[in-house]
Amino acid sequence: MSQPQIAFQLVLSEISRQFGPTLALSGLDLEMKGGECLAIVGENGAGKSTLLKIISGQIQADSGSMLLGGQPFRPRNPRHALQSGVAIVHQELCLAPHLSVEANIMLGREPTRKGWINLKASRQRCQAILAELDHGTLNLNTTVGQLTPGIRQIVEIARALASEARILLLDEPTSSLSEADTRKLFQTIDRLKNRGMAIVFISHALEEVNRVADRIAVIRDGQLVRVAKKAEWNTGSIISAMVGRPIDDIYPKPNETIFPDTTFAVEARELSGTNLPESVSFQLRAGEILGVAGLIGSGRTETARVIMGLDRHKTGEMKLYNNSINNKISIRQRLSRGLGLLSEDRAGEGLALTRSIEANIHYPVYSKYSRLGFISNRKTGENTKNWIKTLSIKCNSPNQAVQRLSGGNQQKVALARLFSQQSKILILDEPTRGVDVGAKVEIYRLIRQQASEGKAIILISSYLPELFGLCDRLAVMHSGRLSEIRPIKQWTEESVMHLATSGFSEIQSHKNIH
Amino acid sequence: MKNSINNNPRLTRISAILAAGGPFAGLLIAITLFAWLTRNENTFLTEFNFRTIAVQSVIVGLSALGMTLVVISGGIDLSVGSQVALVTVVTSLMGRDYHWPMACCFIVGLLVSTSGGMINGIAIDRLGLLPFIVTLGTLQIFRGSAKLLGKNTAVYFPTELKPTWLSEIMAIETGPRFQLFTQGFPAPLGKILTTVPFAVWLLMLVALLVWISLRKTTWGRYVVAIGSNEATARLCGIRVGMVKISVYTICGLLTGLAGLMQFAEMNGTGDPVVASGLELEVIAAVVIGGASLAGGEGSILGTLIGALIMRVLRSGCVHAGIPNATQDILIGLIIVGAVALDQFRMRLARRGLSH
Amino acid sequence: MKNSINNNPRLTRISAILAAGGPFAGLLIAITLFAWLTRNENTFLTEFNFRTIAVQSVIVGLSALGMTLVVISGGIDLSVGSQVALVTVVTSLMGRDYHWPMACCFIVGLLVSTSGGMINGIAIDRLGLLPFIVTLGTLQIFRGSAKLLGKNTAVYFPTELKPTWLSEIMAIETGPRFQLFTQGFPAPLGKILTTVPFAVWLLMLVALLVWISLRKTTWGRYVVAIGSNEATARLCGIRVGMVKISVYTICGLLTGLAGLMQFAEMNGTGDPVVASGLELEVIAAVVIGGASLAGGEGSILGTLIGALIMRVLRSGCVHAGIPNATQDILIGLIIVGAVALDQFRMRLARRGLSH
Amino acid sequence: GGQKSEPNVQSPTNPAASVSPNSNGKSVVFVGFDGSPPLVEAMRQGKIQGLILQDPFQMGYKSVMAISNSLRKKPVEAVIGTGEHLITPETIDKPEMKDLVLPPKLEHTVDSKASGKKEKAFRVMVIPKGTTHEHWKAVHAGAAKAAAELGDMEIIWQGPTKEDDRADQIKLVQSAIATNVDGMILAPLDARALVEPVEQAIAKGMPVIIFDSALESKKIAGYVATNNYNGGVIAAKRLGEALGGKGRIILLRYNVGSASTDEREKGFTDTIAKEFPGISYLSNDQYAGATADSAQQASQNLIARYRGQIDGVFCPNESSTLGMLRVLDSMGLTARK
Ligand SMILES: Nc1ncnc2c1ncn2[C@@H]1O[C@H](COP(=O)(O)OP(=O)(O)OP(=O)(O)O)[C@@H](O)[C@H]1O
Ligand SMILES: Nc1ncnc2c1ncn2[C@@H]1O[C@H](COP(=O)(O)OP(=O)(O)OP(=O)(O)O)[C@@H](O)[C@H]1O
Ligand SMILES: [Mg+2]
Ligand SMILES: [Mg+2]
Repeated sequence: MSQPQIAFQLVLSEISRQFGPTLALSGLDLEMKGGECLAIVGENGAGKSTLLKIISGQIQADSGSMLLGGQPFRPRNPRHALQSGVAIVHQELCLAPHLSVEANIMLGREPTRKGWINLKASRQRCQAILAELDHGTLNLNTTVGQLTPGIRQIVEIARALASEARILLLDEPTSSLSEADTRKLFQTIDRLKNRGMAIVFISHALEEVNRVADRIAVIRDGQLVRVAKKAEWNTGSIISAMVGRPIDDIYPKPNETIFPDTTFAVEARELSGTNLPESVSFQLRAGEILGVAGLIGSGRTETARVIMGLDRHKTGEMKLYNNSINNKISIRQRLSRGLGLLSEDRAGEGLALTRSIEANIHYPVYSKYSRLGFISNRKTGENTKNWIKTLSIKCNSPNQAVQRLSGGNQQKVALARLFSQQSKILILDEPTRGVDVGAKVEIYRLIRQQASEGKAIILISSYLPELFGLCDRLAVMHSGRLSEIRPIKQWTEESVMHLATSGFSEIQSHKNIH
Repeated sequence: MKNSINNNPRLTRISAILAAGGPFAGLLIAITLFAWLTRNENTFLTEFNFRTIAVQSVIVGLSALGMTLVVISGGIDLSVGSQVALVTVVTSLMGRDYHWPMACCFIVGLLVSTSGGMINGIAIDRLGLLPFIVTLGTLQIFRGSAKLLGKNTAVYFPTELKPTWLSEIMAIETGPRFQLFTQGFPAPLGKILTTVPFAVWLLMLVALLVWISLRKTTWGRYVVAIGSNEATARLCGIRVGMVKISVYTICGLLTGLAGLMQFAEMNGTGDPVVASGLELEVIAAVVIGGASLAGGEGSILGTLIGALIMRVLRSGCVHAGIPNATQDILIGLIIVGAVALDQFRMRLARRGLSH
Repeated sequence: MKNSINNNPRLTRISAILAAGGPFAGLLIAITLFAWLTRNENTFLTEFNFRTIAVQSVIVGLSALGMTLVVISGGIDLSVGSQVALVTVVTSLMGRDYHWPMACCFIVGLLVSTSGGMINGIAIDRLGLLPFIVTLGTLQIFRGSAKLLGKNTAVYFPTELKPTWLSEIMAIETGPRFQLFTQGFPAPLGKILTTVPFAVWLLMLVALLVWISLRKTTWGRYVVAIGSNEATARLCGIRVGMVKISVYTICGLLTGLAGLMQFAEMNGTGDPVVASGLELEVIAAVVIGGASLAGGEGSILGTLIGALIMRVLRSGCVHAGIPNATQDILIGLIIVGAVALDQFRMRLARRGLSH
Repeated sequence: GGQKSEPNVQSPTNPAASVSPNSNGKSVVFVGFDGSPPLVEAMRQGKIQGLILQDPFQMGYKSVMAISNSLRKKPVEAVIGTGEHLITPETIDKPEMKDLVLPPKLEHTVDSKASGKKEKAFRVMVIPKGTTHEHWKAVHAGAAKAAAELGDMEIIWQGPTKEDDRADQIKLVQSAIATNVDGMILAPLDARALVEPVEQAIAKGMPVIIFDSALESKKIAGYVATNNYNGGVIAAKRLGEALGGKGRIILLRYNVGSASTDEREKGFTDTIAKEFPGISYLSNDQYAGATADSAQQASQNLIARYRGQIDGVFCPNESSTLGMLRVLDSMGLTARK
């Protein structure tokens, strides 16, 4: 590796930031230098995003100082930070849905010729960046509003790359990326590192951190626990530094109780949506967890939405406990028949961000906590407190607006709602996106517990280890079609990836079943 | 992991006081200002003048209660002014052309505006259009219908059919009918009941009902949820369409009540051009009261105060001898000022809580 | 991985045709309807009448161009009507009280409305208030100022200072001055130039400029970006405040132009009560033209057609002898209908392309 | 007393007067302008001491006759007066006042359609200032009667959609020109702003008769109107005499920038200043606004402000008089028989 010219450093010292009663950061010291990738890990609400927001000028530190290349650095706003060479990929998607892919990528740094936009240069630049991320075929004229979260994430990364910053801050960029895209991103990160860029990478997936980081910093409750070279860490030590205690078993044991398989909880036959999915068939029993793997755009979310009634289905048949379901059956009726969905789009659909934790947990079940339409605040309050405790939701009070929680804690609120619905069939679309290891363990345990109570669960995830750790059976989606469902033991990570990318089963050609 | 619940009680308390006091502060400032301006005359700070102001804010207030619900649900209703006109015309017509007793005419009037509101709601829900556009259309449609029905001119309710209580509805001094009722109460309560005009009692009663249904019922929660994030509400199985339609229908009903008050105030006249521009005044009241046009936020008490503030201004200007042009400018400044103050207060109260 | 957007070329083509044709269709329907209603007389489908209609849509059109920018940026400007009145009064005052030549008065008028727009922008940006509220306030403030300056009555520009071109500005038949200019062009072009009234040329020129700055410059992109997602725009280093202020300032400038047209139409009269309610008409034009009040979307051509549609309706109703009340109802139905049609078209065009 | 219309039953027993601690029982001398059923009824009950009536029926009638003459190339008088008349509770039921007090009215908004085949020799468009005031209905009736008498003339009645909006009326006149009628009868909302389109019509060969308020153009065929200034003078005299030459009064103006009422207000204030030095104003700078409702709100504030001090009130048109009447009545400040 050619030695990059380490021309600058960003040094943070004694950074503190308070949100009302919450101390998000307290006296944090950290430094990052060109040509290096620094990974920051920590529990949900540890203050990672807050730190990046301070560096990128979105919020200001209450105290402490920063030095950029030896000069004092106090970005007043994102514009100032950008001008100083700091670009960020935000944890929540942050794009202009009405503008094209090209306009979004080049927003704020359009090549101009005498005040006019130089469309040709702009498109060439976009093409180059997208090609680097292996998405060179993406139509630059598509308006971003029509893209799926996964593709939007790519666009957002492309935008950060287009800014040619010296410091690139990536806040959970991989949480909605497929394996393949993640790999591409890491290759890009390596290249950028070699060009002398400083990269900060946040992820809750420790393998990713291991793959890409040079140094790893663990923060807890707004304070730096330890920062050291990658070689000085191992997974166990990272986890115990994050959580404050060691964790042994990440995935819970499979079910002991066998449920009588007289009726299927969900039965889909050749289900097709207006665009995706195409002719999906599967059967799911109570007490079973069915995993669905696939690349982004493979139609997993669409399948979930069609089952839930959020999108119309065009052809095919669907039954819940032998009751057939058609487009006339409203979401409300589906909920009352025991269906529940955890949306992958937390901010856009999953949560009413300006409302309290309590309200968000109880929206579907208010009628159970009310008499003659009048709500019993005592009961809902108690229930909320229980869920806050069970899921370790980090908050000031049950009445805190959800938008003031950290990303992972928001996810927990969404889960709490789903569980409190007491649905018989749970569709979980990326349930642990943005959730820290400690909480993941808790969530896995809860999912498994739900299954052992006789719930049928569909688990959509782009994170293969959790599919393998949790599911009883697994299917792979490709281009809107669902593969044959097989017990988890008959899959390997390779066979899943092969099927997801090519659409053909490896098994058919190689016949090497484990 | 520490769940640090409210570990700074002082900040919380200040914020709570400020939250309640926001619109109140504006009202007090306005009253103080005019009391000072009219210090040489003692006509402004009189019980009678306050009763006048209170009665004058009833029409805007009633409609603004409905509008508060609509705004909280993330919508807007521009058609309220036209609805008021339509109600006065229809009510008067029923008496003039069909000789119905007034109480029945009132019911017809309410039915008309309630259906008007329901039409708004259905169009918004079924056609999937922005409330601004639908109600911009119905603003014209209802106004046109009022003109058409009234043949472009005022419709007078026949004098011989007018009951005595008509003039008592919007009377500034309590009429004998209502006194008969209030006399039944023990002395201090009866005195209070008598001092406050009937229309103001009505407004307060309606406000209480709206407040209860907004804050204590599941329906109220759903309204707020829809205003906060419609997709979430849908996902949670809330019947978004039904709730929206109900909100606009209730807004129509309350605006219909406002229309009846208008009818009574005009001593039984149906006027197709009355209340034009009322919508902006109503929205101003709601917004001064602390509601957010982005949905999800709004306060019943705030709305009432918002309606009062504007009437205090108008009345105060007359008492202080300020000409109409200056009145307009003052009102404009107050609208911006009150909301800016509110914003500032909120920022202060949650300082450090947001980015 | 296949990026299967727009993989159906036929659907795409249909959608493109529909997108361009949407508001046009509305216009054609309206014209056909009235041509049929007035088939016995041939006064509606005449060149003269179309010129009349075109000139009559200039005032709303100019202001609506500014409003389109504001709406695309995610805002709204309720103060345009008051601004028009203020401009007519100020322009007239400069002539009456200071005997300035008209061209200079025009410049003062434009300066006033431009600063008015800038004040809107600054208040929205600095105070962080919703545009609806700020401009609801300035609606009152500008109107009050116009009344105050005009001392509550019409201000007449002195006849002796009126240049001959004043009456040519809004003339329906091209005046001699403009003919002098158009004669310079070769026959067919000169003929066209002469047939189309001056005011309409002005409107088209301004529309072209606005279109270019919206679609071909970075500034235009920033306007869309802010309307689409303000947080993103901020994150990308766009000076959101500056862009917003510029948008409202331009809206003020264009509304000022509309005010001058209004001044010319009234033959040099400054009228403090003119153009009340213009804001709703302007917003209707913008929305009928396909803009979304949620921001990020809007079309210059659409807005022009939107402005035309409403004038065609009004004029057609006069020709067909339809009474005012029915006119109002028709306009209301058209507003809702046009937008519903647009919605339907979009849904058709993007069927299956999104969830 | 009125013989056929029942007096307003609740008013004589209006409780407000007896309950109110503030009212000192002193009633207000109220002089208004124009007649509409509620105003006439109130006068019969003695609540209004004077109303200045115009003769809108004559206005319509004479306007049509004038344009007929003009179309037939017959001479037309430059200014045709229609008179202004004071009625008081004493004179209201005199037979000669009957047609003034309750003039015939037409309620249709449109008589004949411009789209219909032209069946008569002449087709004329009549454009009032607004459509909702009673005044215009009587003008309409007069115009219709004249047209019927002439036999060969049809009129199209078309008011601006927005009350009292100059710009809207200009557009309407322009559209009228495009409909190619033979002539136009117009009540201009502004003496100067409408000159341009009117002269354009005249240039296209349509004679124009102006009525109700003036237009500053020498090209018009004739002008039919009440002398508004004189109306104000009569009102001032009536109020001054009823007050015995001294007292404090309120002048509630009509609307910003309305020429005919400005004239009336001017006639009123000039006369008060010249002939009644003992009379002073409590308020003369408040405007009632375009509708009876806005007038009512403005009146309410004024009365609350000056309660107990008011000796007399003048309002210069129908809607302001009606708004003020409602307030005075509800506060027990009107006189009654
Ligand atoms: N705008 C805000 N208002 C109030 N509190 C906030 C706000 N933003 C963050 N916090 C609080 O600050 C703490 C740190 O939040 P931050 O978003 O930095 O966490 P994080 O480490 O990024 O977590 P995650 O892994 O879940 O994204 C959390 O307790 C959160 O509730
Ligand atoms: N490159 C692309 N550009 C635009 N649209 C795409 C692209 N790839 C897929 N899509 C669209 O995305 C939709 C399928 O995405 P969906 O969210 O269902 O996939 P998923 O398997 O759930 O992926 P994710 O991992 O994001 O949840 C389809 O409508 C498809 O047309
Ligand atoms: Mg985070
Ligand atoms: Mg998905």
